Amino acid sequence: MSESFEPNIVAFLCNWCSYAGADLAGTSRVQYPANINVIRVMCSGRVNPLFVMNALQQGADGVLVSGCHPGDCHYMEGNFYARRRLGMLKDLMEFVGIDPRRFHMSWVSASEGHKWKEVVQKTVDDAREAGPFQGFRRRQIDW
Amino acid sequence: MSAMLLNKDQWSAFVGKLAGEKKVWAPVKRGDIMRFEPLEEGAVPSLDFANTTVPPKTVVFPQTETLYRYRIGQAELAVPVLEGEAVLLGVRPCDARAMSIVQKLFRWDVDDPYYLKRREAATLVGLACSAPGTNCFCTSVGGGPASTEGLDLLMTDLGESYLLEALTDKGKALLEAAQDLLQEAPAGAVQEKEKVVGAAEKAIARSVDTTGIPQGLPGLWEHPLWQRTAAGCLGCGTCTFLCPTCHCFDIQDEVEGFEGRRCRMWDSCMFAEYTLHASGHNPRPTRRERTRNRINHKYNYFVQKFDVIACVGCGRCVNLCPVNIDLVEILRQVKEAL
Amino acid sequence: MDLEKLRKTAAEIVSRDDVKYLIGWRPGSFGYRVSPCFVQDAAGAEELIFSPLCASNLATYLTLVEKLPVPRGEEPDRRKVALLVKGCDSRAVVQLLVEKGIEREQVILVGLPCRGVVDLNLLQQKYPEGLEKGELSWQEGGFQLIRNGETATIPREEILAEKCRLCRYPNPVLSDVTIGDPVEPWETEADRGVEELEQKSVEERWDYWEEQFSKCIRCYSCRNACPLCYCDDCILDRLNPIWINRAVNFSENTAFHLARAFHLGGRCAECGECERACPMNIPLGKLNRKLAKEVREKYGYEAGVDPEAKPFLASYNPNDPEEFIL
Amino acid sequence: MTEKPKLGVYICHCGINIASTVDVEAVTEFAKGLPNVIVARNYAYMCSDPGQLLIKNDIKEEGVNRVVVASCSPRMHEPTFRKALQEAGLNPFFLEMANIREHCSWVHGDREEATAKARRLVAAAVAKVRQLEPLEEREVDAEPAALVIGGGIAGIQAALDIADAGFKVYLVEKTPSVGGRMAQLDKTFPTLDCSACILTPKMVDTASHPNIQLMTYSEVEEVSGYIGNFDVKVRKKARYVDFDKCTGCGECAAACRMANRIPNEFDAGMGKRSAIYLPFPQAVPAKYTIDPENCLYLTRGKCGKGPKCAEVCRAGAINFEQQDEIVEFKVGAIVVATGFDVFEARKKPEYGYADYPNVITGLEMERLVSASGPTGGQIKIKVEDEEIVPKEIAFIQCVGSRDKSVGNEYCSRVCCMYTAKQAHLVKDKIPDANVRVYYMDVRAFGKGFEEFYDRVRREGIHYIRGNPSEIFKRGSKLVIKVEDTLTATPMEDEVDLVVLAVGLEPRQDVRKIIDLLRLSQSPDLFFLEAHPKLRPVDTATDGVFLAGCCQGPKDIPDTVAQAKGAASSAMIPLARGKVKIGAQVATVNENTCRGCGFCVEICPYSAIELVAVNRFGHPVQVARVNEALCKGCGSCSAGCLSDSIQPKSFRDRQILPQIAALGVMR
Repeated sequence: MSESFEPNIVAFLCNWCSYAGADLAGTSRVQYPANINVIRVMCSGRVNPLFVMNALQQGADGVLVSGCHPGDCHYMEGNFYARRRLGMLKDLMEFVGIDPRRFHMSWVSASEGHKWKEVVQKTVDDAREAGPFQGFRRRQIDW
Repeated sequence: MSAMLLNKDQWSAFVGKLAGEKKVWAPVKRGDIMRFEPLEEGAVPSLDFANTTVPPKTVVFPQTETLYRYRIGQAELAVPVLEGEAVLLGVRPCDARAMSIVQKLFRWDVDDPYYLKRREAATLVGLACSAPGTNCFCTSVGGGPASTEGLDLLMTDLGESYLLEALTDKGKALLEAAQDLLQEAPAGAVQEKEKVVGAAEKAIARSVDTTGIPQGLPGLWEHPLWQRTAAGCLGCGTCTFLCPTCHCFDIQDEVEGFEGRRCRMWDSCMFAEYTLHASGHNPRPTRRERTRNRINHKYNYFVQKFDVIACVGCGRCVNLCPVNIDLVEILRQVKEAL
Repeated sequence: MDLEKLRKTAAEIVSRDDVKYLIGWRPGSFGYRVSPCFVQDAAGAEELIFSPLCASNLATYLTLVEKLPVPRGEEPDRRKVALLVKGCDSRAVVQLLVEKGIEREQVILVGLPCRGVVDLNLLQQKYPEGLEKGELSWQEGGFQLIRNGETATIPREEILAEKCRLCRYPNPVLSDVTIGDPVEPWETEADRGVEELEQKSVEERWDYWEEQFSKCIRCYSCRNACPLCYCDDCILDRLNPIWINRAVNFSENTAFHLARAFHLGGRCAECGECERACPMNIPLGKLNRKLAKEVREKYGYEAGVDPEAKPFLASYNPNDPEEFIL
Repeated sequence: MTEKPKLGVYICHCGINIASTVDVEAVTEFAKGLPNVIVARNYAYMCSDPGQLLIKNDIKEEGVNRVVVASCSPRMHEPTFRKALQEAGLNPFFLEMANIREHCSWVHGDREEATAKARRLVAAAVAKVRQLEPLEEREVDAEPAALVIGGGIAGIQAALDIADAGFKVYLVEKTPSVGGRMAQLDKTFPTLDCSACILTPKMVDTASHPNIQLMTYSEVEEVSGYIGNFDVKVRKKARYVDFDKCTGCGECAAACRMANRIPNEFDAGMGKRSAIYLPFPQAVPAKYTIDPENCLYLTRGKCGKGPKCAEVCRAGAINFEQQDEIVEFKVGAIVVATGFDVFEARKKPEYGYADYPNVITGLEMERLVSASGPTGGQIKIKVEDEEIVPKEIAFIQCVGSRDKSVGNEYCSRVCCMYTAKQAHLVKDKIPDANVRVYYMDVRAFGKGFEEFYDRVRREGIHYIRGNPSEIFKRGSKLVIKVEDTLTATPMEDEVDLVVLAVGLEPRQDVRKIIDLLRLSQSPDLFFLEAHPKLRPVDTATDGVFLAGCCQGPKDIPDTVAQAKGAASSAMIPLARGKVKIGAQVATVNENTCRGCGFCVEICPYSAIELVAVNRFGHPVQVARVNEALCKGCGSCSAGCLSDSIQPKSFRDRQILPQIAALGVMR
């Protein structure tokens, strides 16, 4: 893979924990790669697994979904649903041969600014290793 | 130079010759299915098939094609350039006939530039049938194993060699280009061909007498046979998408981010959305009306307008329907009900 | 198979005032084909058959019927629909009940213990000249094929459908009447099709599915044949928002098949209709069976066995696996 | 038809916070080229009045009808800009923010990369704002009454405050009397006030207050509804004593055949009571209760020739036929003040609490030194059947606190000081006693704490830094094995009495309240507040507030302060008489809903139900959202296979363009 490849990551963050954790990383001036682009949702339970597929199709090289730690969900249970749905999606994507390094899920609390950085770093590094997503990217095919 | 003989050991050289000049499409096997694909360099297509799963209409009428591209909020349009000349190798006579039938529609009130340009740029090399498929019934609808309609060149398998008969100038040009690989066909060759074709015609097991059907169908509008037939229908697009004469399309804008394209893609009258109005009303609300429409379109409306049945008897819809909805069987029932 | 009893039972059922029709199988129009048939009256029941060729899952028709506007002053037809069900078919019915897709009192289930149906492609490969209407029946250790007065014995494993090799519910899990003796469930082997793929590298798997998905013509027969794909307005057809473009190309096809498979996660009854219906022979069942397997092994859940179960996608366990989480 | 979107994009410099890393001019130029953008500006501080004015003017003069603000986190200033939109006459929900500070300029050093990312974020916000819809916050009436669960000092204080403000209060207490833990205490630290002296007047007030309906020996059974409109069901357990007739004379207790045979909970099991009892002399209400688990008549159906209590009760108050009673009422807010349990000392077997009677807990010590306690305030212990006054007394701190081995990582906050207080009291009552305290750290953080700690040490209490490893018996003495970690000396200390400063834990039956009110727990298993800093008395369930130790260990003044805080928060909806119903709630497309009920199962707030509707003559079930209960989390939506249920402002058709913009803008 060429050295200059910079992966494009779409991340879905729950408003209460992970988005707040990323905000904390900001106020703490923790530095991390700029490849990550955040979409704020109220709860990780909001993340329709098809969003992940859609992001890959529309140009993401990697996708991250992050929510509250189990038991900490602002809405009590949303992250449990997210975990079940996205766990199944991950199994499906791996089975059709989408590099597992392209999709990650994490629990980042509002106080884990540093964990957020690590999660971003891991997601970006993994996607970089996996290389540009050719797969079923829409633009590559007859567009 | 209208009938030539190509020895089978020259087959790959012949293909190579064509491929050198034009883009060659030929049947390619993908797992259990067969479809027309651009020939990869050096590849030699096998002509050992009854018919392709997907008809060659895909070459001139792609399942999806971009009409133009744009950026939201801006006026400029980018129109894609159509590809150059192509040769379709191994087209069955029924599928070639289908193209000439469909062409009537695309030439009708407004010329469809996308279709017609592709069609004009294509040279069709046909392959006469020697072993018809289970559900072939071309002879019932005006075709035959060696029908030449729509073809530029017809090939017939004579065992050791192929008989190549040029039918148009385009076909002649092909023969001329491959002149050094061919030899003049002896007189017996054509007779031999007739024998092959005759045997093939006899081997066609399914048939239906279509006389009276176009005229009779309007009278059967409310006949229970439609309900009976449609009850088992799944409403999928198999029969229509794989039909060589089905030509309906939808036009959609597809947007990604701030960019978009207007494109057209096959549509199927068997889908509920096909006739769904913006109001929510659907004039063909159930599979009964859709099934009735499919038969009527082919055997009634098209006949009224263009004086030809828009079915070439290729049998694909019968072969591939997952719930055994059988066109020949429907026609038999129509006939009975007349 | 006691056809007489089946036909008699069916005739009795369709003669009832509160029954609209009975959905069963009858011989098809050519080859080994079998057709669904909608029996309206006792005479129609004479057409019914049940043989190893009756692969299709008739539960699909429970939700396929269009609900036309009821004219003012009229009542909708609330008569029951009777249905012949094999084990896998009955699982689909159970899953429909779990999802409130149908009401229990709206259906009469005629259960048919099943010793496995055949894969039509395998049968045709073995006996291609299937034009003559043959008769295929179960016999000890396999199938018996009678054509042109000749009798052939075909070993079970040669033509048995893949879904039946893996079948854990040969007997209907839910029925109102059962015809025939219960079948002893057989030893199921591992899902070879799925496992072979699992053992491949990510790149090889991708290559495999790339070829498969690129064949797709998006006729939607997989979706329409599926008894559990019954949304009136499928999101994959919708124009606002557009999840998947109507364009037919490898990108949209892949997105379509991933979405379809995902939506059946924890719901699939493993009846194999998707791949049976596919005119392009895409092995779609592998996707569904893979998810069913994960759901079974990782989450201890099985769709379509308990009408009282909570839907898999609408429940969670605090201890669900989460090794994949960073 | 909605108006054609006309977008205004505003990029904030945030002084140099953004501008030093992001090329705001370039981003502004970029924004101008995006579809439907008619104005793009940048400004030093968008949140300032002049900054907001830019937006307002463009709305009024340029006809901007959708606004994108690229600045700090929406968690910071979304309300600010929404308000600005509203003031300019635009629906406040036509706003989308791009977080180019916390998520961009502050975390990325490279100007080029940060600018590129800012572009992407702005593009995504533009893509989304084009799809937003106008929303409206609604208001519904709030019931001017509150439920307080728990009658300890927290509940008492909250109830009194709310009642004093003129609202009806239902105070529900599980035990037969209010008072709670504070009533069990002897003196309070560091001031050494008599606990009962300051508490009992408040207890009496709760019973006599015209606005308080006191329900003791009662439990909340069911809570449904939402802020402003909670429907509550309370089970008033049968006391088997006619509440109105009982005069509290106590003759029944004296006559009871089980008299002095049942361990008294109030005395931490050290004293004994009858089966018919008053928990403690100052109990409020002063009404007797029959303990159904120990009453001979209730357990065996027979009590001598007849129940003694009934025999002696001149008021005729005993009624064995009494049944539990269910009381239903409506409240607008709920204060949870369910208190704590003390750490179960048996979980530290090395301290021998289960084995040696002279190893006691702090709470037991509290009763031992109390004048109303089982010994009348005399510190006496039994050694080999002989009652003696202990002379060698050791306190061990942090038992069950700051201890991962028992799962409690937290500091219980009160043990240091109650130990110091008890050591002082012991020294006071037994002046020649040798008192030492084994401690890890002494945390004397509160007002007057350090001074008190100093005073106690001056009184001759020895503080030894060490965490005892074992307590065993040698002859008539208890031996504490410990290392003095300041001098690194292992030692064995022979004592008469060991007092374990047990920590505070959540109530054993905490799960019940969690399920009742849909609360969450923090890692220490106490109730989780809505925000640890800024909403310390609120919970994730609107209208439910926390007071006292149910939220975490605290001393009396902190408890009272929190109770007052919870009370005043609870009074906000009561005083307004109205509550706002969020605008960003889920909504159902009833035409496509297939009535599968997945969303109903998923919703953690029971905000969705299936209702029967008529679809062109066919009866069908579809989901319907109770907007007052919905919090807009959207979990229902991701679980809906037909995408028929969608959270407003986070609809699929609003998120998908965001995804596309981020993908295309790589």
